[in-house]
Formats: sequence, structure tokens, C-alpha cells
Amino acid sequence: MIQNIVDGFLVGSILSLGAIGLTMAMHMLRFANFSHAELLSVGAYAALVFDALFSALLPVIDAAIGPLSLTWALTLATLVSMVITGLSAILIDKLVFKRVRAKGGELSMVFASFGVAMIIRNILGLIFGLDPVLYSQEIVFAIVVSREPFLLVKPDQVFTLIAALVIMFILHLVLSRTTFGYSLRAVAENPTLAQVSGINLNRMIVLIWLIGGGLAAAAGVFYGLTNQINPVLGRDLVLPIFAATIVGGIGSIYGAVLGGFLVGLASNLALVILPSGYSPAVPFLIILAVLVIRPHGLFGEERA
Amino acid sequence: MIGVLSYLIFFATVASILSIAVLGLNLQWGNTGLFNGGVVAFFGAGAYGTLILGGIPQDGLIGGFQLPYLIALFGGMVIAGIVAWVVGLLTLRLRHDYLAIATFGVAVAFENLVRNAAILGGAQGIRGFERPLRDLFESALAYNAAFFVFVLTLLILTYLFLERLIASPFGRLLRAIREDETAAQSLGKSPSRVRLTAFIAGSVIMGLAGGLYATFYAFISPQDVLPILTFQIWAMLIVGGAGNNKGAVMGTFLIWAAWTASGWALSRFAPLEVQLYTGSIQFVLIGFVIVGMLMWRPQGLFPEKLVVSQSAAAKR
Amino acid sequence: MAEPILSIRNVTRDFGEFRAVDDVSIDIQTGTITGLIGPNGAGKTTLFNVLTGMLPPTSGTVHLDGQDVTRFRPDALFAMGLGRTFQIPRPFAKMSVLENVMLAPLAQSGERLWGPFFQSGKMRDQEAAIRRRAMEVLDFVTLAPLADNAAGQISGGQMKLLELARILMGDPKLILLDEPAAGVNPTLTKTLIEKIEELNRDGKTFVIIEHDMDFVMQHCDPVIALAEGRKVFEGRAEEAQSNTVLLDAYLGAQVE
Amino acid sequence: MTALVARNVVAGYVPDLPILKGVSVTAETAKVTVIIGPNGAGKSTLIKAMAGLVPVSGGSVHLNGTEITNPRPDRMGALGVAYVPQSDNIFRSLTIRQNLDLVLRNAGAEAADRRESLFTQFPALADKQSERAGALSGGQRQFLAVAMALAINPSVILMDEPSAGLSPKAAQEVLEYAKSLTEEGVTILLVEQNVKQALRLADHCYILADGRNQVEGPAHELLNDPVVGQIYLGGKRVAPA
Amino acid sequence: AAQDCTTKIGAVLPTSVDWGKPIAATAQYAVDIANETGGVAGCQIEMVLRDTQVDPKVGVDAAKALVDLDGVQLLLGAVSSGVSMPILTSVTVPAGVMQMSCCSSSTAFTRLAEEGKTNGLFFRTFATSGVQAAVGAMVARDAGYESIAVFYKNDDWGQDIGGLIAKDFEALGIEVTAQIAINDAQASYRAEVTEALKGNPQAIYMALYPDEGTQVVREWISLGGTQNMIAANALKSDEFKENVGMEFLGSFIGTDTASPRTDSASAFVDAYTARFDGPPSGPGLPNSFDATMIALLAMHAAGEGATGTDIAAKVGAITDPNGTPVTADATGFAQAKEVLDGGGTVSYQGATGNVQFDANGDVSAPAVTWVFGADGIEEQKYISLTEVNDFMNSLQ
Ligand SMILES: Nc1ncnc2c1ncn2[C@@H]1O[C@H](COP(=O)(O)OP(=O)(O)OP(=O)(O)O)[C@@H](O)[C@H]1O
Ligand SMILES: Nc1ncnc2c1ncn2[C@@H]1O[C@H](COP(=O)(O)OP(=O)(O)OP(=O)(O)O)[C@@H](O)[C@H]1O
Ligand SMILES: [Mg+2]
Ligand SMILES: [Mg+2]
Repeated sequence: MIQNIVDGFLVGSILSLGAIGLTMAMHMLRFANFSHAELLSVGAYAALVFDALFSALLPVIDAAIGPLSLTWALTLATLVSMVITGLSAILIDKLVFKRVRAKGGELSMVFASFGVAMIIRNILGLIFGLDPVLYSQEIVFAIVVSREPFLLVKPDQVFTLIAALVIMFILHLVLSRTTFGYSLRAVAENPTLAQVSGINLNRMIVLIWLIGGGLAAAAGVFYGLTNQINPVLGRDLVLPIFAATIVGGIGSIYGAVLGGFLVGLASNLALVILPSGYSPAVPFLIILAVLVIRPHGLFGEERA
Repeated sequence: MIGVLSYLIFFATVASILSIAVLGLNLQWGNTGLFNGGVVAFFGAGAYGTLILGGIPQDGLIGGFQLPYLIALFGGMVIAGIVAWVVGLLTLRLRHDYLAIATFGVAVAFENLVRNAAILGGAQGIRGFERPLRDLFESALAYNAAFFVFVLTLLILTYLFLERLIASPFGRLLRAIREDETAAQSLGKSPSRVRLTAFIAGSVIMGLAGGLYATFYAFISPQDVLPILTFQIWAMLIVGGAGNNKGAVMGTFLIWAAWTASGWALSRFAPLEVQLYTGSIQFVLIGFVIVGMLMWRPQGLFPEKLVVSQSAAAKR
Repeated sequence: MAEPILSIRNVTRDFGEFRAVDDVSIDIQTGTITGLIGPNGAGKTTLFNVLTGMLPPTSGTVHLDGQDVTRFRPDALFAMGLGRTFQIPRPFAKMSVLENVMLAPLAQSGERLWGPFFQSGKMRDQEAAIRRRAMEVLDFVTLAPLADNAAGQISGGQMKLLELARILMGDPKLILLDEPAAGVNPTLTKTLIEKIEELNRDGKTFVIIEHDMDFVMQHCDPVIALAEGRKVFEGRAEEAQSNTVLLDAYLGAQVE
Repeated sequence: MTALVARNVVAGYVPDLPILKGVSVTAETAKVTVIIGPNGAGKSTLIKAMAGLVPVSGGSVHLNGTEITNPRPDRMGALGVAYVPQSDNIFRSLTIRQNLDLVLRNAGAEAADRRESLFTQFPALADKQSERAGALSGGQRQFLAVAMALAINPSVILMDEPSAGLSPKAAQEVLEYAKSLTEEGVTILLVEQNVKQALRLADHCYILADGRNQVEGPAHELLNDPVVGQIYLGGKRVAPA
Repeated sequence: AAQDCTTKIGAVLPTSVDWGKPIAATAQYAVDIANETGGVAGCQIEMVLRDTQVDPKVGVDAAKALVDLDGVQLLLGAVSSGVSMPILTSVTVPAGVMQMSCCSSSTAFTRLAEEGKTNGLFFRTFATSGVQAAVGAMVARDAGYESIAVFYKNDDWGQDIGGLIAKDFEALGIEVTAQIAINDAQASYRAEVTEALKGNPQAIYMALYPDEGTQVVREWISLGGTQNMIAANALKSDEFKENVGMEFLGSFIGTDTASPRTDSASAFVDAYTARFDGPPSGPGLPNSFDATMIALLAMHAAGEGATGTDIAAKVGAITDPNGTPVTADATGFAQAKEVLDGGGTVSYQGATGNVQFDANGDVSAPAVTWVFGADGIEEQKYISLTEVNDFMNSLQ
């Protein structure tokens, strides 16, 4: 039980990172972006490429940091990947979403995002092959934190959790201390009035994608670090991330964080509740229960 | 030549069956604004229901009642309706994305149930359905043609039913509730009742499609009720034009044709080395078709018209 | 005195700490046009929301025709003859103006799932009649030329007119109007008033929130004023004009 | 001096269906100009066209002698033009203070100072400054919208029915406040249905109908013009102030 | 004598899935071998490959198009039983086309055949799961494990084998501490692994594919789980070996239904290695190869213009235990054609052994255990058909 709960948090931190970007884009651009999870894949692969590049150029930095399987090279690669993924998100918006947005309704965007997801996923498959790859073949052993109750924790996961929390805290500062935070909500609620109030809509959109893409890349790398990387990584993560966003309430950053942890917990507690075959359904059933009680998610607001 | 005909009939049958499901979704989304993310649950309920009622008995499996085909089909629709009723009571308070994810969860749970419950066939699915009236026909082709006529008839009936329904004051009510529930309620309408009615009606239609699908293949398994089907059905509706029944049917044929033809074209024209990658390439192509469609005509092929109810329009 | 059509007893409505409506009791007599005035934020709209079942009161009761209807749902109340318009219009944006209006009548046989199939004759007759009336109503509020326009694409004032048209079409016996004239051109306002008076003569009861003092003073009796959630005045219009509290807090120096 | 000029403006929401069929309006510097007309005349459309929210397909818009036809809406503030929309003119999900801060910061102004002075001008808002604007009454919203426009210290203010929904006292206050701004050199262009009050305050008036200029003249003249009164002012002559 | 004619055969395989692509490549490889020897019944073979996307609708449509538009009389595929089954019931049986699946394991096919509904048109080179389950249990017994946790892929194959082996373990008195279904496409299998760890088993059994198998095992080991592992053939994959690491696979034992100790199996491995720059790794590759070879030989035996029914009728002539043994390569293929042209029968010694179909189109096969060695997969122990059968009977 305790183990499941701790695991839930560790897995949840990755989902939270993914969900933050998604909730921002969903709120501001008013559409459920099913291609968001593909940004995690893009990020994970970009980091993979740069990791290899940096390690080759500067073999010294290809050393694991402390007990982690993370290397300095990969850390650097992750930062680069965050930027690249953010830029890719902007590019995708320019090429596709911007045009659809100009003409179509909410649902057009949703389905365009489905199409985009399909394209990205399969192009990644064509480039990198369908087989899973790993940042490090090494298996890092979990550390026994306590014997009674028995509790195992992997260093990588703890790092991921801490890194995710740090990133979220930084984001929190940005959103609560800068006009950007208000502007975000303003654009979400009423783009026309936001423009009239002096907000540059295009710049906001670019920023959203940059942040969302960056966070997605971090989440993708963290996921790869604790699991494995393959082109369908996005497909496997899209639902948990969505669920986290929805449960937290669209538009709420804090909701997304909480939602991520909740979904992580639910997936990890699923087996305690039901036979293993049913585990995919459990997070959704919990979401259903949350929504029946709070129809707009934990922190969501009704949208007029 | 016979081959081409035979294939076309086959293709048209599948597309017609899917069209029926898309029409059901159109009633829910296009006309009522219910974002049903769990289409497969209702499609699947109809499919499993029909095979359980109309199939042959098998060891360890529930059902196999061998009911006459039409009764089994109807039974499947009823089962889909019951599922929709329960789901609707739980979820119809939700809006937009929230409803979508909740119903999606229902679909995942449904797939999980049929995958894991041995009495429902588990991952192996349910087989052994005897095709009705098969013996009356000489050849498989003739039988397929006859079955196609049957499906087409049901498609036309569904289409006419929905056209008439949405042109009626009921349709007006649906659209009003889609637009602004509070305002509709202040005009004496009961949104919760209307939403539930539309949700059940749409799901029953999906259940019909499911029943036809399962009996056409004489087989159903959890693999038939994966989320991809929900996505396909939605894509068909969006490309065709939500809110427009003609668009829904056209969209279905178009998307299904694109889906299958891209595979066919690649197998035909792509060089051998590439063929092993056709799977990925095909998905990329389909992705481009959908994205391109939405960029070119985001309202769908046939956008929703502003309609005034039928009798009113007639007098204009 | 005859039994009031609407009887509001000690209604209070809180939003968290804030008390928007504070222990208000009002009787609305059948056949009157009651004017409800008060400064911005006085709680007028909130009171309407409570009366029509959109918000539950924190305490207090509402009786319609002697029946306790506190916490009834809006659609049930409408069916009982209580209708309202919204201060900020709520058109069905993607439906035509005509459809917006045609939606309003109650108990349309075509509004049931099977109506179009098993009662189609009846339905068609009903529809034709409804449509005829809808066009009359639209004609009256000057929206007839826009009958086929999407209701979301008409001007702000036109939306207010559409609100009114819808409620006229729905034909409840007690109508609550929330600032029907705000944003409406004065010439048209005059026509509206005439129509309201005509309907009133035919037996309909009105409660009208309005800031247009000409309107209130000349056509409303009684006038009730709210301020900070409380009822601060109830009486005839002339009395209102000489009420110093009202003059100060609400009317300003500008009354003619 | 003319601050804002619309010359033969043709504009509409969809291509090939102009709502404005060549409208000309001039707002003199430091004066109140009012536009009135029946519902659906195109008044709001005109203001939106000037603010860059509706594409102008013919004619031109000039600000202080410079052509600004089809400006980017988010740049208007920087040009010193504020705009108060007729509806949906506040951010309901933000608090009142956040609503103001948003505009203030985007204008690059020193936020806290200006905010306090705005609150003294609109005490009703000060009391509720940390509540969500969605909870405001109809009239309170209108105050907030005007306050947001003033926040950027504009030299020209476009107002679309600022007094709609306000109590007579409050309406009077808002309009008089607008008038008082002209003394500081601010130009006001106003759309109003609250015709009497507006005309009493305004310097110049345009009447639009059906997307075209109908009548134009000094406000007090139109107020007393019997024909205009009959057709546009509800047929009732009102005594001059 | 090579002529200027081509005969088309169809293949419906999930090429858009990681493990599906090599299966298709292997089938194509077999076709290439046949063409090298001058083709089949005098004509070159063109394999038209269609992706099923693991979607039954798509797979059935592809099959129908191949049958109707390309006029194929032989269809290879599909992999998932959930796709093969509707193809069988709604395309190949009605059209009288022979269907040969490499990898569909569902027992539903056997029952369908027993009911006489396959018209003898269906074959598969994938042995029913009973054999593998039994051998897995045998390995556990021989290793002396007393408790074991079972991970199974939650599809028809996994459910089947997972259920069977649990029964076998119990029959042998080995405690099954947990039976954990591993669902497809899940973000993380941490919870599943944690659940299995609770029972503190001495070993784990896995009926998993490499993708989720790798994730599960890495998780399992990092959480300190035992390195005693038994796995079904699907984990026979280099990718699995590399991503887990040899240091943890020391006591890993795999099972497979495999070749008798003929040279043919290793010949296949060698030939495959030469062709693809690496040994066959990943599920279903030998099966796919044999499925294709047998089907092509049957096609040859049936002669030019043969219908599906004709071809199906000739399958027995290829897998005749009393026929001339032929190897699974170009030489063998050419030799087999000669024998068949002369009216004889052959005993095809394939990558999965000398395959024999029973009346339902099923194969039963001897078994083998294997381990990961320094340079790939090494066969450990051969368990003959009789041994397997005796052991299975002892479990009843
Ligand atoms: N949903 C809400 N949550 C919190 N406070 C609210 C809510 N709705 C209204 N209020 C507050 O209740 C008070 C009364 O609002 P109401 O809308 O009833 O005023 P009103 O009398 O209609 O004013 P106006 O003439 O300006 O429309 C206001 O101060 C408002 O801020
Ligand atoms: N968003 C829109 N899309 C399309 N047409 C519109 C839209 N908004 C308004 N119109 C059309 O433009 C015309 C003029 O509208 P506008 O809002 O400018 O009127 P107005 O003069 O401001 O009226 P009011 O006094 O009622 O606010 C209306 O008749 C309407 O049909
Ligand atoms: Mg109000
Ligand atoms: Mg206007």
C-alpha cells in the first residue's frame, strides 16, 4: 500500500509536467490538444540525439551523476531538447493549428491535433525505428528506504520528482508574479478583449507553446529515464496526461499538478482494488467519480 | 470484374455500417453538443449484445440464445440503450472535454470488461454466429450483396429518421440546449431530460451499427472495440461536417476510403523496400488527409445549415 | 386584498460572506406592473435569479399562486407560468432568430422524441401556428427582417429585443423583465412600453427591473426599491420621486 | 483639431456583406462626440472598425492626422486610444484588481499608483477589488470596463454604451466624468442609447441608420430638432439642461 | 524454367507495429528464396503486403481487397487472432482462399475447424499454447522453484498461456504467488511489478512481448526482484537481451516450440543472419518463415492456376512425415519442387522443425529451452514431441 502510494507520486510527477503544458494550451487555445503527448516523444528523442552528440564530443561529461543513471551529457541534452521541443511546438502551430484556428471551430482543432499526433508519431517511427531505446542500458537498483513498512525507491524517480517540483515552482513564480499569468487567463476567457487590453495574442501563443513544449520535453526525458523511449510513448501517455488535466480542471496549473499525482496514484493503487487485467480502467473510474462530484474538475471553472 | 464488384460491395457494407454509427454520433454531438468520447462502448454493447442473443451456444460463454436475427439485432440496440442510460445518468452533467474523458473512461472500462471476463469470450472474443438466410443464396457474392441491401436499407431508414427528427421541434430543442442550457431552462425546457433522450437515442443507433458489424464479420473481439474506432468515427463526422447528416455519411465513405485506399495504393505502387514501412507511411498519409481537410474546409464537407424547422421552412 | 400571484417571504441570498439579498419580502399582485429599482449591485438580478429557480435562496420562501415553489427548477416554474428575461442577453447563438423565438412555446408535441413520427399531423398544425405567431412577435420588436440571421450575429440591442420576443412568445402569466430597455433605442422603447401595457390589460403581470426613470415613473405601480440587498422602499411612483433616500442613492440630481 | 476621423468607412463581418456602407465620423480633440441610431444601425461596428476589430474594406481611419486604417487592436493602447466594448467588456475570471493590473501593466504604467487613483474614482470597485469580476452586477461591470479604459491614460476613448445598465445616478456620473476628461484634453467618442443624457453632455452628434450617416450636427441642436426627436429620440422632446 | 508470369499472394500483417515489421520481412525473405529458385509453378511470386494496423476492420478490408482485386488464392496472416478470425469468417472461407497464419494462437480456430467451418482452408505454424505452458512448468520444476509469479500479456495468446501455465504449476505443486495481466500501451508497469513483488516469489514466468517484457523486467530487477526467470518464446529477442543486460539474465530460461535436432533450424538461423545482419530475434519469425515456405510449396504442388482449396489440399504433401526431407533454404526449396513435380511428397524441415498439421490446421511441435548467451540466443535443451506429450499427460 505505502509502496503503491509512493510509486504513485513518483509516476505522477511526470504526468503533472505533461499536464501543465496541456492545460495551458487547452485553456488558452480552447481545444483539447491530442498531439501534446507527442511533444514528449519529440523531447525524449531530441534529448537522445543530443545526448549521443554531447557524449561523443566530450566523453568526460558522459558520466552518471551520483546514484542516478542520468549523465551530465543527458542533462545538457535535456535543456537543449526543451528548447527544441518548444520551437517544434511553435512550428506545428504555425503550420497547422494557426490555419485551422483561423477558420474552424473547436472540434476542428481537436481533430487536427489527432492528425498531427499521427503524423509525428509515425515519422518518429520511420526515423528512429519502432524498437524501444534507452538513455542508459544500466539498471539502477532501487534503494530500500524502510523495511517496515517495506519501501523501495529508485534514485532516478526521486530525482524526477524533485526536478518536476522545482520546475513547477519556477512556473508558479512566473505565473503569479508576472503579468503573463493574468494575460494567460485573460486570453483564455476573451481573446478579443485581451487584444483590446493591449495583449499581443500571437506572442502569447508562442509563449504558451514554448513553455508547454519545454515542459513536455522534460517530462519525456524523465519518462525515458525511468521507463524506455519508443515512438508510441506519446500514445501511451496521452490518456494519463489528459486525465490529469481534466481531473485537475482545465486551465488550472495547480489542478494539473494535483491531477497528475492523482492519476499516478490511481494507476498504482488500481491493482490493490481490482484484478490486474482491469487496471487500465481504474484511473478512469476514479476520474469519473471525481467528475460526478466536481463536474469541472478539482480546480476548474465553468466556462461561459 | 466480379472481383471489383465483390470488393466494392464489401467496402460499401462496412462504410454503411460505420455511417450508421456516425449518424448516431451526429445526433449526440452535431445536434446536441454531447462530446461522447466513448462511442465504442455503445457500438460494442450492440455488437456483443447481438452476438450473445443471436449466436450459437459455446462452452463457458454467456448467451448463445440463437434468437432470430432481427430480434437479436433489436436486443443489441436495447442493450446499448441501457448502457447509455446508466452512463448518461452519471455523466451528462459534465460538459465538453470533461464529458469526453468520462465517456472515454467508460469505453476503456467496457473494453477491459470484455477482454477480461471469460463469459464474454475474453480476449478471444465471440465467434460462431450463423449468418441468417445464408442458405438462400448460391454464392458468397450474392449473399454479400443481399446483406449490403439490408444494411443500406437500415442506413436510409436511420438517415430519414434523424432528418425528420432534427427538422422537428425536437431538433430545435436539441440545438437550443447545445447553445445555452440555462437560457433553454428558463424557457421551460428540461435540459437534463432532453440530453439524456438524445444520448440514448444516439447510442441505440451506434448499437445498431455494432450489431450489424458483428454479424457481418460473424465475430467480435475486444480488438474491435479499441479507442481507435471512436477516433475513426469522430474523424468521419468532423470531416463530413458535424450537424449535417448528409455530411456525416459522406465523411464516413470518404475517410474510410482514404483509410483503405492509402493502404491499397501503397501496396500497389510503393517499391518493395518501402513496403515494410507502409504501416507508418499510411498513418502519416491519413494524418495529412485529416489535417489537410481541416485546414481546407474546417467546417467539414457539408457545414451545418441554419435550419428552421421543417414545416416552417416548407411554408417559406 | 386578493391573494398575490407571487409572494416572497424573507428571502435572503448569500454569496460566501457577502449578502446580496437581505431578508426581502414582497407581494406581487395579479395584474400589476411592478417596477424594481435600486443602485447597481443592489441585488435586483440576484432576486430574480432566486425567484426563477436559478439560484436557491439561503433562506426564505417563494410562493406562486399560493403554492410553495422555493427551490423549484426554472423549467418547472416556467411551466407554471413564471418567465424571465436576462439582463445580459443569452441568445441561442447558432440558431436563427426565428428559431430562437419558436422554441419558446410550452408543450409542443413535436418536442418529444416520437412526436415527429406518431403525431406528425398535429405537430405540423402546431408548428404552422407557432411560426405565424413568432413572425408577429418578431415583427413587433422590429426583428422580422433578421428572422433568418444567426442570433449570435445581431447587434447588442437587437439581442435584448430577441430576449423580449422569446418571453412574449412563451406567454407566461407572470413575466420578470431584467432591464428590457437598456441598450434599446428610445423610439423602440416606447413601442415596447405600449406592448407591455397592452399585455398587462389582457391580464399579464409584470415585474420590471429598469433604470430608465421615465419608464418606471410613468408605467410602474407599485415601485419597489432595493439597496444593498434590502428593501428600502415600496409605494407608488410619485412617492418614490420624493423619497430623499432614493434621490440620494439612486436617482441622483437628474430627475425631471 | 480632429483627433479621430473615419472617412467613408466600409466594413462588415463577412466579406462582401458590408454593414457600414461608407460612414464618416469626426471626433474633435477634447470634445465629446456622440453617435446614436436605431438598434442594428452599425454604431458598434463603426467603433470596432476604428479599434481594428472589424476589417475595413473601404475608406480610411486617421488618428491625429496619421492614417491608422485596420490597426492591430493590441497596439491601439500604445497609440493612446482606449476602447470600451458594448458587452463582454471585462474578464470575468480575474479579480477586479487583476483586471486593472492587466491593462496597467500592458500599458507599462506604474501599476500600483494608478490603480489606487482609479479606486478612488470608482469606490464601488474598491470595495470588491479582490472578488472575481464575474460576480459583479451588471452596472458594476460597466464601471470596471470604464475604469480599465481609463487605466492607460488614453488621449482618445471609444465607448460603446457605457451607461447601459447603470442607475440614473451612476449613468450621470459616468457621462459627466467622461465630459470632465475633455478638460484634460481627452477626446471622447461615444455610442449611446441613453440619448437624452448623452446629448445634453455631448458637443457634437451623429445619427446613423442602416449603415449610413443620416443626420449630423451640434448636440444641443439635434436635441431640440423636432424631426430628429420624432424619429430617433422616442418622439418626446426633452427640455434642454 | 523461369517464365514471364507472376503470381500474387497476399500478406496481411501489422507492419505498423514494432514486432510486426520483422514478421513481414521474414515472409518476404521466404518469397525471395522461392523466386531465386525460379518461382512457384513456373511463375515468380509477388507478395502483396498490407498493413492491418492491428485493427480488424482494416485487416479484413485489406484481405478482401487482396482476394477480390488482386485475385490472390493464398493469404498469409494475420498475427492477432482478433484480426485473423474475422478475415477467416468473412473473407477467406467464403471466397475459398487458403489462409496461413504464422502467429495466431487462439484456440477459437481449433474449435471453428472442429465445427467444420474453416473448410480446411486455415493453417497456422504457431503451436497451440499448451506445449509452451507445459514446458515452462517443466523448467520450473527442474530448477526446483517452489513459488512463482506469472506475468502475461493481456491478449488472447497471453491469457491462454497464462491460464494454462498456472494450472500446470499447481499440478506440480508450485505455488503461483500472483497472476498479473500486463495490458498493452501502459505508461508504466511499476504497479504491476510491485504487486508481483509482494508475494516474494522464487521466480517469475513471463508470457510477454519484448516491448513490455523489457519494461517489466527492468522494473522488476531494479526493485530487487529475483533473477530467476522463465519466459515464453516471444521474449526471444536481442532487443530484450540488450536492454535488460546479460548480467541479469544469468538464470533466465526461455521456452519455445521448436525444431527437432535437425540442421534445418540452425540453417535458418544462419541464412537469416546472413540476410538481415543479425539472428532472427523477436516473436514469430521462424513461424512466419515456415508459414510462407509451406504455403508456397503447396502452391507449387497444386500447380498453375490453383485455387485456394487446391493449395490447401496440397499442404499435406509438404508436411508428410514420410516424404523426402527438404531443408528450409533455396536448395531445399528447389529440391522440394523437383520431388513434388515428380508426384512425390516432402517432409519440410523448417525453422520450427518438421512441421506437421493436424486435421484442424494446427501444429504440434517438440519443444526446446533456450538461454541468452554471449553472442545471441543459445539452445539449451531439446524436448522431443513424445517427452512433451508424456509430460502433458502426467499433468492431467
Ligand atoms: N455569483 C455571484 N457571486 C458572488 N457575488 C455575486 C454573484 N452574483 C452577484 N453577486 C453580487 O451580488 C450583488 C448584487 O448583484 P445583482 O446582479 O443582483 O445586482 P443588480 O441589482 O442586478 O445590479 P445592476 O443594476 O447593476 O444589474 C453585487 O454586489 C454582486 O457583486
Ligand atoms: N458578429 C457579427 N457577425 C455578423 N453580423 C453582425 C455581427 N454583429 C452585428 N452584425 C450585424 O451588423 C449590424 C449592425 O450591428 P451593430 O452591432 O453595429 O449595431 P448597433 O448600431 O451597435 O446596434 P445596437 O444599438 O443594438 O447595439 C446588425 O444588424 C447585425 O446584423
Ligand atoms: Mg442586474
Ligand atoms: Mg451596439
